[in-house]
Amino acid sequence: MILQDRMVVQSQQQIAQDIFEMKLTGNLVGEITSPGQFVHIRVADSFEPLLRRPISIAAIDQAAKEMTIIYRAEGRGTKVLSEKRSGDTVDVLGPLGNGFPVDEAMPGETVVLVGGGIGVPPLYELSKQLTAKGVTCIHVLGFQTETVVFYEEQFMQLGETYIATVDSTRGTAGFVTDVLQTVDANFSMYFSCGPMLMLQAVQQMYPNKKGYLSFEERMGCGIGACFACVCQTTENSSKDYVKVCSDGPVFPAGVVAL
Amino acid sequence: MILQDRMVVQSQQQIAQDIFEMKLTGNLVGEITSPGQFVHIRVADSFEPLLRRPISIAAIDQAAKEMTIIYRAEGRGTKVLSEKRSGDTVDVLGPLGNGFPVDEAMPGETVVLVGGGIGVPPLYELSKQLTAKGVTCIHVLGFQTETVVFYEEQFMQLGETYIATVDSTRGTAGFVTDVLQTVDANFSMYFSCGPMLMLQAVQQMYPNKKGYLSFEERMGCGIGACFACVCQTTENSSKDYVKVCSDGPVFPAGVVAL
Amino acid sequence: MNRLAIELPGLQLKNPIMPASGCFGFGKEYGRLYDLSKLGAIMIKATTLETRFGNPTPRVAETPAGMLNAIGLQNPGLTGVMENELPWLEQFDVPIIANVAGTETEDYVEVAKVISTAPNVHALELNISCPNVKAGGITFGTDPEIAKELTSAVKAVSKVPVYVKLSPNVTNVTEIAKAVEAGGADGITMINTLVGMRLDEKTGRPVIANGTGGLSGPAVKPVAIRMVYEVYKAVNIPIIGMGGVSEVTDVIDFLSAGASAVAVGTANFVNPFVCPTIIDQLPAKLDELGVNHISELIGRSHRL
Amino acid sequence: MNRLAIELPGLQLKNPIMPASGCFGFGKEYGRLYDLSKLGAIMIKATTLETRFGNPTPRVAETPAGMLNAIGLQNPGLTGVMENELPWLEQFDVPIIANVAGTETEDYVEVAKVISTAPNVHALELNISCPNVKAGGITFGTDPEIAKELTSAVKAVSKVPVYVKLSPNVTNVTEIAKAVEAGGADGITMINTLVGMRLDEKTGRPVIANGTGGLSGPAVKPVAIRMVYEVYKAVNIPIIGMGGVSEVTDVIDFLSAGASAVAVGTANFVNPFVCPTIIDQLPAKLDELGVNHISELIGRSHRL
Ligand SMILES: Cc1cc2nc3c(=O)[nH]c(=O)nc-3n(C[C@H](O)[C@H](O)[C@H](O)COP(=O)(O)OP(=O)(O)OC[C@H]3O[C@@H](n4cnc5c(N)ncnc54)[C@H](O)[C@@H]3O)c2cc1C
Ligand SMILES: Cc1cc2nc3c(=O)[nH]c(=O)nc-3n(C[C@H](O)[C@H](O)[C@H](O)COP(=O)(O)OP(=O)(O)OC[C@H]3O[C@@H](n4cnc5c(N)ncnc54)[C@H](O)[C@@H]3O)c2cc1C
Ligand SMILES: Cc1cc2nc3c(=O)[nH]c(=O)nc-3n(C[C@H](O)[C@H](O)[C@H](O)COP(=O)(O)O)c2cc1C
Ligand SMILES: Cc1cc2nc3c(=O)[nH]c(=O)nc-3n(C[C@H](O)[C@H](O)[C@H](O)COP(=O)(O)O)c2cc1C
Ligand code: FES
Ligand code: FES
Repeated sequence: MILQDRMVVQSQQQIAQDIFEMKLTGNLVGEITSPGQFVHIRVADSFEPLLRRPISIAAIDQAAKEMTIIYRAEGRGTKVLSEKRSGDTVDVLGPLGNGFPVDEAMPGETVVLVGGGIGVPPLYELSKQLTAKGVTCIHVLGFQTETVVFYEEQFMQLGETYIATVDSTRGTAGFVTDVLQTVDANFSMYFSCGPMLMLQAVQQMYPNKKGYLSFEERMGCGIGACFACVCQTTENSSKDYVKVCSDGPVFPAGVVAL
Repeated sequence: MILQDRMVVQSQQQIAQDIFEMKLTGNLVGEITSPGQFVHIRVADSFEPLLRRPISIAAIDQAAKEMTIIYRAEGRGTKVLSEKRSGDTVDVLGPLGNGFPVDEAMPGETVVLVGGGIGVPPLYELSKQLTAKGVTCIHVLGFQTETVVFYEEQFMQLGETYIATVDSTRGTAGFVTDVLQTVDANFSMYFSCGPMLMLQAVQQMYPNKKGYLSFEERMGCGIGACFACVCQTTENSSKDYVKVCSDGPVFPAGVVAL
Repeated sequence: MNRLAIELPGLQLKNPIMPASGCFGFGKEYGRLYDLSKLGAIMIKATTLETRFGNPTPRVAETPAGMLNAIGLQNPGLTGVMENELPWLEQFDVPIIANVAGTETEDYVEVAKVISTAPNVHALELNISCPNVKAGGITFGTDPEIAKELTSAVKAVSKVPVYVKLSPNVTNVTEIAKAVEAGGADGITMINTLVGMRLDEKTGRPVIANGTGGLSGPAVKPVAIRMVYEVYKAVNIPIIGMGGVSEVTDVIDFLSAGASAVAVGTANFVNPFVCPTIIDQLPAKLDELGVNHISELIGRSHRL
Repeated sequence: MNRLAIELPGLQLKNPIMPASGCFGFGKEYGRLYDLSKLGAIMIKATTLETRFGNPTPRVAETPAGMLNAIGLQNPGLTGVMENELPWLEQFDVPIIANVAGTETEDYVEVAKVISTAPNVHALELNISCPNVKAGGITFGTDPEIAKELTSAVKAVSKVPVYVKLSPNVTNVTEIAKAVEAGGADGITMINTLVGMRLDEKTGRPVIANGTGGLSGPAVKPVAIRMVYEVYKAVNIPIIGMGGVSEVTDVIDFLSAGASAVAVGTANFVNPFVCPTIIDQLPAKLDELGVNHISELIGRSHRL
């Protein structure tokens, strides 16, 4: 069920340049069903900024009713969010959308998780759940530059982790696809979240693999009512269009027209 | 000189129903020249609420570079202000306007200070400065009801203090004028700040006394440029109109058309 | 007695609060969050004769205290709405106001004729003011003569009362209001969005793929209130007011200016429970204002 | 080379930033806060033939991300401005744009004739769009024919280039823009305020004594950008853009949409140092955008 929850900030920490990690507690956590779902955050009670901000759920601790989000404070709204301190409350709507299908990967299989920039966060909870059930995860994470790399260690604890930076300041020089060239193609499926161009490249690289892509689109309502976040589908799709917020944000590769 | 100062909140305390006392430090304090001046406060960096809020300076501590403001948190802006905690900063423009002329009262004289509601705060610093120079101050303070009475003790420490409440829950039943009927008319001048109707009544009551009234008007700029806060003057005035923000907020009785 | 009940042509409203067209889809999504029977009415998303996909994305952009949208009237078309959307809404005890849009007069007439026969459609809202479609839409809303003719044409075929939705992008809104009244409109809904634009700061490119979009939200409320105030003085048919309503006090403002009911648009995105919340807060607000029945507030700004 | 210099009819601007008319008085107050020579230009408060006291108070009201004002063109009249205000401004190295208002064409002509002879007045801004006066003002700005005639009449007597200030309260702003261009305008300034209203929540009474007021501030920026964008395509004379400018990125947006310079109104009240702050931030912003001279940004949204 979707809740509008006044969640309590447990911690707020800057973990890379402009990148913040925030832990929040509330009943909403109990409703989360899959990694890759997101929340829609009202950063202030003011009318400016007005709209909620969609942010992925990066980690869940059901026992503590706690979830982690990781976001880049760049625009007006996320900057306000980054000023919250522990003890403050935040108006959170969620969980929203359909996440990655953890059930699709079987114990013993190897899968690849490909993340770019602020597309990396949802892959963390995904990897936690996959590795917990015995799936081997290879993480390929792309960033602009060294200073914005985050969660490298956390991912390493879950499995093989490769970093790529566009300006070659860390890990492989270039894009996630440059790393993927070197990854043994003997995996059963891939999961990816990041900028559109990256999703396109990844999907193109593995035309015959099962894959799940998480999309971003500007949102109004976040629940499927306003038709802001609509994407055109490919001919193979049964629907004429999909809404990223309620049909997605995760879609099987090949559904959304790229 | 008028400064735009990022002042630091030293303390914030609720002292009556919806009434807050806030202490702020900054260089602006060094520029304050008289009690009754005010500051223009931007309560948030957001565009909503947009305009600054004019609030009187209620007390000054030059040594600590600290000033006190006392305000009612009722509308959107003052509510946001009331959520500031010590350590936060606030964008303050000031000191603005011309305050009460402390020099006009001579040591040994008795004067009456008449305040109503949120017009009471500036009278506190005024009384402190007057009593410090040996002027005897009688304070007549009117409030709606008992729960919104504030600073009674502080005023009592400076001189005789009478409270009136409209609903007769505290002190004299009725208005400040009901108290004034009972005050020995043998004083040299009066100083007043409060709602327009109160200022009118007080001025009418003492047509032959020297008096100084502090006015309120909706403001834009707060510094005299936008013509938002203009008041019509009486025939006896040398000017056609006055601006509350820069010519006032304090005017000798008889200048502003009531 | 229900202190919040309002009666308007075709509409027995248990309260004067309804979601605005395009901000509530066809109810399904919000229906998962609360009981839609709580609402005074529902203005469903614009229905056109044919299925429309709408404009390319991005379709929305945030602005100071507002937002721009250029959805472009995406909807499943008349048949889709008649077959899938309206029947689903029948389970709720709530009158539906069907927002009708088109490119030609004939489109409006065709949609109106059919959709007004749906059992739960109690009124139509003619969208002559959508700024986000290349043809039709707003052009019908800026010329009084054309607005009047369209209103008459639709009135001639509609089985239910017809409200006309006015555009704020005009020099003289009362002129259009009077024209649609003369054309036989049973009521007016206003305002639709103001045409606006946001540019990407880095590239200078419009953020909205369509270029311009419709401005809504708290930012436009002062314009909406002014226009409702003016139109109330100019016509004798009721007004459903909207534009920036986010809180219970906004409802009071619109009623005071002359609206008989109020629609909530953008605020649904900010607070999905805004409509039921406002409805719950209204009785206490009436007490505070010393008003027995909410209808006493309608047009009170004109009686001071 | 000065990367910020812009040349416009009558105006050698060292940078494209100037305070908007009515938001800066005649400069004295802000002149106490910083050196006015820093500004690209100053648009002084509207000057009318006779002294005007203006409207009763309250004259301003806050709205979401905006404000309403109904000052009512209070000013010391032509003689007062010529004798007391303009001479004082001569001490600064800054061109003055004199905002001219009136009730009849003759008023405009009379004021223009005299004020354009002041040594530091380098251009006039015809205020045909003030929504806050009962007669004149906005009526000149909503009818293209009248706007054109007024422009011609003023052009005939003015010693300096004439800019015409457009109202956003029109169905078709390009029509008016083309009309004043045809009337001989040397440039356009836009936008003036949108007509709006705020009601007191308790009483229902308009907060502004005048009833309606002009809406300005960040809330109106999307409308202003859209109109500048449209007018840039329609005319061949330069535009000075305004409406909600508060930050350096807003300036970039207006230039991108087609403005050659930018005026800052309401933001002066929020941050009295906003103009010099923006001016100081512009060079770094140009670097960030990879632009050598600010003029390269003018109209870039149209060249994508
Ligand atoms: C399903 C989903 C999950 C996301 N998860 C994350 C995450 O975990 N961490 C993270 O840092 N970011 C995430 N994003 C992107 C994030 O929503 C934007 O970075 C953020 O909304 C920008 O807000 P702002 O206040 O910084 O920028 P502003 O420029 O002030 O934003 C203005 C408006 O544009 C919207 N907007 C701007 N950029 C984007 C974008 N890339 N996608 C969608 N809307 C945008 C904002 O929501 C807002 O409505 C996600 C987006 C989606 C759709
Ligand atoms: C010179 C001066 C000194 C003042 N000193 C004090 C003080 O020491 N303590 C105190 O509590 N109040 C004081 N006030 C009144 C105070 O400015 C208002 O109560 C406050 O601005 C209301 O803001 P809000 O956010 O609560 O209300 P909102 O309703 O959100 O305000 C909306 C707009 O109206 C303006 N406004 C509303 N009420 C008033 C008012 N009475 N006077 C002027 N503008 C108003 C606001 O500034 C704002 O621009 C003073 C006013 C003036 C002019
Ligand atoms: C995303 C969105 C979609 C809209 N779609 C429609 C529509 O289909 N038909 C219509 O008449 N109005 C439409 N509108 C306008 C609203 O119904 C309403 O008139 C306007 O948004 C002002 O109200 P608000 O400020 O409460 O949003 C839409 C508005 C938004 C924000
Ligand atoms: C208090 C105030 C007074 C104004 N007075 C005038 C005026 O005298 N003449 C004029 O042409 N415009 C006047 N304006 C309009 C501004 O010059 C400007 O066009 C408008 O406010 C939009 O810009 P902004 O959003 O930056 O304020 C006034 C605006 C305000 C807020
Ligand atoms: S954001 Fe409203 S439908 Fe997806
Ligand atoms: S508030 Fe602007 S002149 Fe007084």
